[in-house]
Amino acid sequence: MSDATPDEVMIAAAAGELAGVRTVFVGIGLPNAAANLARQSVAPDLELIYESGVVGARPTRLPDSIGDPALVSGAAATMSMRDLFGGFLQGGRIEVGMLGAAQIDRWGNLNTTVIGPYDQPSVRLPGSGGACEIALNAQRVVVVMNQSRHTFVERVDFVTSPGHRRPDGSGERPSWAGAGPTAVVTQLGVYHFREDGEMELAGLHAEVDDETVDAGTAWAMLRAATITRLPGPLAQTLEAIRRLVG
Amino acid sequence: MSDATPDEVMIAAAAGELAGVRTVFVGIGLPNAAANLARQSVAPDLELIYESGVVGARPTRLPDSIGDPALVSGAAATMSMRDLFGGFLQGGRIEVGMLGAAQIDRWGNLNTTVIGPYDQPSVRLPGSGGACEIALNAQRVVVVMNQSRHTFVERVDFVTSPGHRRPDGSGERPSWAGAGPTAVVTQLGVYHFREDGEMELAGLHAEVDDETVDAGTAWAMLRAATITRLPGPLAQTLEAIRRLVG
Amino acid sequence: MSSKVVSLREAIAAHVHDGDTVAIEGFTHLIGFAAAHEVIRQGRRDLILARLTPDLVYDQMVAAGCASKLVFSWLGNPGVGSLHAIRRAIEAGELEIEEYSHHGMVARYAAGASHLPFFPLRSYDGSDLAAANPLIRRVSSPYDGEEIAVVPPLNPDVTIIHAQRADADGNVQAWGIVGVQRDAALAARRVIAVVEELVDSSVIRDDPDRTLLPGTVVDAVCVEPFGAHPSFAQGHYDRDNGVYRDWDAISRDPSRLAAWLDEWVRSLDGRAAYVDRLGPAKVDALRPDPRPSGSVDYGSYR
Amino acid sequence: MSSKVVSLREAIAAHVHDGDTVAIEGFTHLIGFAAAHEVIRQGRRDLILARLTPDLVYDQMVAAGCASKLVFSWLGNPGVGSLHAIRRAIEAGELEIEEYSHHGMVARYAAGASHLPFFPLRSYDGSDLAAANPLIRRVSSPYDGEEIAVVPPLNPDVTIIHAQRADADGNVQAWGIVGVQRDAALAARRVIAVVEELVDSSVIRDDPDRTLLPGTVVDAVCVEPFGAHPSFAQGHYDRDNGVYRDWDAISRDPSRLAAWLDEWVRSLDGRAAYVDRLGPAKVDALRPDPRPSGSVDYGSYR
Repeated sequence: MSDATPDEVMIAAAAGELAGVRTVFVGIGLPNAAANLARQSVAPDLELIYESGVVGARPTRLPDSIGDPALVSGAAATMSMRDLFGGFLQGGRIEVGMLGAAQIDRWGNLNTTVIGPYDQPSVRLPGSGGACEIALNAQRVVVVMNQSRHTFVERVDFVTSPGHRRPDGSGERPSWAGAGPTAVVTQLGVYHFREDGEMELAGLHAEVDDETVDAGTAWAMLRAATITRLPGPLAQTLEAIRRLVG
Repeated sequence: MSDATPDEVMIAAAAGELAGVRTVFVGIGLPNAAANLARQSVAPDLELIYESGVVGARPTRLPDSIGDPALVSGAAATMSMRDLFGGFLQGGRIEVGMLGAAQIDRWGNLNTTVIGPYDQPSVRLPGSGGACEIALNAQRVVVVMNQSRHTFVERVDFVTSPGHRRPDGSGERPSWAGAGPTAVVTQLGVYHFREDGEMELAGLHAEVDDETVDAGTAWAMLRAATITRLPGPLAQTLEAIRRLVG
Repeated sequence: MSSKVVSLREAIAAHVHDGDTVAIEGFTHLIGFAAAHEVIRQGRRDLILARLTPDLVYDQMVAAGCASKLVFSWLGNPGVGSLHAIRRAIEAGELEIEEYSHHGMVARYAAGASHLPFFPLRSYDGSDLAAANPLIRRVSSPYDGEEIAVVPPLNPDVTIIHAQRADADGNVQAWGIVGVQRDAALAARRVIAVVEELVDSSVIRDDPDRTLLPGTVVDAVCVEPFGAHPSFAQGHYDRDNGVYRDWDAISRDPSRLAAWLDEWVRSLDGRAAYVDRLGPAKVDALRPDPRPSGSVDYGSYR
Repeated sequence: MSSKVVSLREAIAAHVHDGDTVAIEGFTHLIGFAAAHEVIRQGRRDLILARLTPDLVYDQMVAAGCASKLVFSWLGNPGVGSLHAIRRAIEAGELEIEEYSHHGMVARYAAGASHLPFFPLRSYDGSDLAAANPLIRRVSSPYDGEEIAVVPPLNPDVTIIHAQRADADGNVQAWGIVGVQRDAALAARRVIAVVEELVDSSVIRDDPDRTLLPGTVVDAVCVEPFGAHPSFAQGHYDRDNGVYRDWDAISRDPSRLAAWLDEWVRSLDGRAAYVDRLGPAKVDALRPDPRPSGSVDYGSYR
C-alpha cells in the first residue's frame, strides 16, 4: 500500500495525462510538478512552456514562481509574451494547457476570479492570468484541482476560463477554439467529458469509492461506461515526485 | 565654383534637411548617402533606422542594399520588422522618413508603383515597400528625387505614398497621420509646402534659375515669399560625400 | 550625445506625477522595486497602476497610498497567496480595478505601442470577463464576418523598466524573460530604465540583437544594482523567495506593513542603503554561479 | 528526441508540393537560395510565392516555371533595378500578382502566425494600393468609431527560412536582421530550416534568447553552408553585390537566363557543388573578419 499524499497522487495522475505529448503550457504548483514528472517518465520529448515566455525549460529545481531564473538557464528559447500568447498559444502550437481552479462545473467552466459576486466578492482570487486564453486556444486542457462540494459546484460564481457550454448548459465553444477540457484530475479520481460536454467519472484513485466522489460533487456526477481503478504512483514515481517537490 | 555633380548637390541639400534630427527612416540610394552625411555634420545625434530592422546603424561603408551586414555590426539595436513597423514607425517614433519617387504631384503624392495603368503598366516600378506607411506615420517626410516634367507631374499615375491631398485636390490627411512631406529636394532646388498642402519653390541650387524649374515641372509651380539661393556643398562636404559614396 | 544617466530620485521627480498612469513592468523578472520605493518616498498620489501581475511591488505602493486604480490580469503573490494591502483597499472602496487576462494586457500594450485603436485577440468567448469589463469589446472581420474580441490601447504616462545593462545613450539590454517590457515602454509617453550596470556603448553595439530598447525611446537611465530585489535579474541575482513568503504575514497586518514601509523604504535614502540593510550574506547567497551565453560572430565588414 | 536533420532534397520532396503557397523569407539577409534551387531542380509547378521582396530568388524560380502567383510588397533588384523574368511573366499574363506594402505583408504574417482573422495597421489611407488590392479592407474601432485598414492572414503551406545555426531538435538561432522570419514560420503549416551549421543542443541552450524558432515548430533541419549566397549570413559571409549587379543583364535575356539556370542550378546536385563552382577565392573574399558579440551571464541556479 502506497504512502502517497493526495497531492502526490494528483501529480502522478496528471503526469499520466501528458503521455506522448510534445508541448504543454504549464502553470505554477501541481501542474508544474506534473509536467516536470511527465518529462522524466511518460513524455520524454515534452517541452515545458511557461507563460513568462520560456519554451523548453529544463529547470534544475521546482520554482516558486512561474518566472524563475532556473527556467531560463538551459531552456530552448525565450520569447516576448506577445509572441508567446499570439504566435504560440493563439497560433495553436500548444497541445495541452494545464490549469488549476477554485471552482469547476459539470461543463468544465473554471473559476479563478471570485467567490461571491464580482463587485462584492467574499473571496477575491487572482483572476485569469493566461487561463482564459489557454482554455480557449490550447489544443486541449487538463485541469488539476482539489475536489469537494465547494470546488465541484452546481454553478461557478464566475466563469474565468470557458469549458464546453455556458453554466446554464446553453451555447457551445467557438469554432476556432481548441477541444477544451478533456480531463480533470483530483485527489479522488480522473474525469473525462462526454460528447455533449458534460463531465463523467472515468477513474478512481486507490481507496476512493463512488460515494466519496458523490460526496465531493455538488451535482449528480455521471459515470463513464467503464471506470478504471487507477494504479497510483509506483515507488519510483513517488521518489521522482519527492525529488522534484523537495 | 563647385564641381559638384547633381547627385552630390542633392545629397548635400537633403542632409541639410536633417539638421538637429534624432531619428530618420532611411531608404537606399541618395537618402542613405544624405542621412550618413548628416550624421557626420549637421545631425551628430542622428540615429539611422533601416526598414530591415536596424536602429542606430554606424555603417563602415555605403551599402548596396537596405539590408547589409555592415549596417548590423556596431548598430545600437536590431528588431523584427513587426516591432519596427508597428512599435517604432506606427508608434510615432520616427521624426523624418526619407523617400524617393518616380513621380510626384503638387500635393506631394508619390508614385513608385507603375507608369501607366496599374493592370497594363508601361513601366512596372518596385511598388511601396515601406513607403506608404512611412509617408503616413513618420512625423514628417523629406523627398529626394530627380526633377523633370516626367517626374514632377500634373497627376501621378498611381498614388503609392500619400501626400497632403488626393490628386484632384480633395480630401486631407487622416487626423492620426504625421505632417507628411515638408520638403522635396531635387537637382534644381528645394521645395516646401503651403498651409493648404501645395508645393512651392523655396530654394534654388547654384546656377539654376526660375525658368529651369518651370521647364522641369508639369504644373505651374508656386513660389515661396522668399526664395533662397542655396549655397551648394562646401569643399569639405563634397569630400565627405565622395568618401561615403566611394 | 548628452548622457541620459540621472539619479533615480531625479528621474522619478521629473517623470512621475500625481495622477499619472504608471506601468512598472517586468513579468516575474526584473521588477522595478527600487523605482517603486522611490515613488513611495516622493509621496506620489492618485496613480493609475498598470501591470499584468501587481505583485508585491504594487501591494507596497497601494499600502503607501500612491494609487487610486489598478489595471491588471493576475492579482496574487505567486506561489504564496493574496496581496492583502490591495485586497483591503479594494474592499474599502479605495482602489478601483480594471481586469483583463494576460493576453488582454499584452494586447493592450501592443496596441498602445503601435498606435492602434484596438487589438484583436482570441479570448473571452464564453468567459464572464467581458461582462465584468466593458472595455473588452468585439469587432467583425471584414473577410468572413466572424466576431473577435478586442481590447483598447494602453498608453502609460510613464513606463519604468528594469534591465541588466544600458549605455549612457539609453540603449538598454536585457536577457532572460522580457515579458511585455518592450511594448510597455514603446506605449509610454516617458520611459525610465533602471539598470544593474552602466556599460560602454561598445558593449551594447557589439551585440545589437540583445537591445530591448534603443536609446531614442528612453528618457532616463538610472543605475541601481540589486534594484529588482526581491525579484530577480538573470545572471545577477536569484529570486528571494523568502521575501515573497514572508510578505504574506506582513501585508496581512496593516501595522506591520506600515512598519515595514518605514524600515525598508521611507527611512532609507535609496537602493544602496536597502542593499546595506539586506547585508552582504543575503546578497552573496542570491548570487548565482556563472553560466555564460557564449559569443557569436557578427563579422566585421568593410 | 529523434533528429530532424534531413537532406535538403528530402525536405523539399516531403514538404513542398505543386500548387502550395510557399514563403522563402529573409529580409535581404539569410535568403534561402539553396532551398529555392532545390525546388527548381525538383520541378515544382503552380506555386504561390509569398515574400516581401521577391529578389533574385523568386526571379529565378519564376524563370524556371515554378510559380503561378506572386504575393509581395517590393519588387526589384535592390540597388540595381528590375527583376526581368518576373516582369516578363507578369506582362505575358503568366504570373498573377497580389501587392501590399511592407507593413501589410508583415501584418499578414502576424495575423497568420497568431490565428487572427485580420490584422489592423495604419496604412493605405490616401494611397491607391487598397483600390488595386481588394483584400485590403477596413474595420471600425468599437471605441471611437475610427476606421482603420486591415489585411487578411497569410498562412503558407510551407515556410523555408535560412539561419546561422540549429540543433538536431530543430531549435533555430539567427542573429542580425531577422525581418519577418519568426512570424512567417509560425504562420506556416510546415517549416523547413536551412542552416549554415548544426550545433550541439548545449550551444543553443546556453543562450536561449537567440532562438528564433523552437524545435516544436520546425519540421526539418537541413545543413547547407553558404546556402544563402548571394545574399549574406551575418558573421559567415558578405552579400555578393556583384552577383546582384550581374543578374540584371542575365535576367534581361531569356536565353542567357536559361543557360544560367542550367549552369548554376539544374546541372548541380546541390549547394556543395554550387560552392565548388563559385571557387575558394570567391568564398574567401566574402568571409568577414571576426567581430564577436561578447558573452553575457545567464547564471546557474540550483
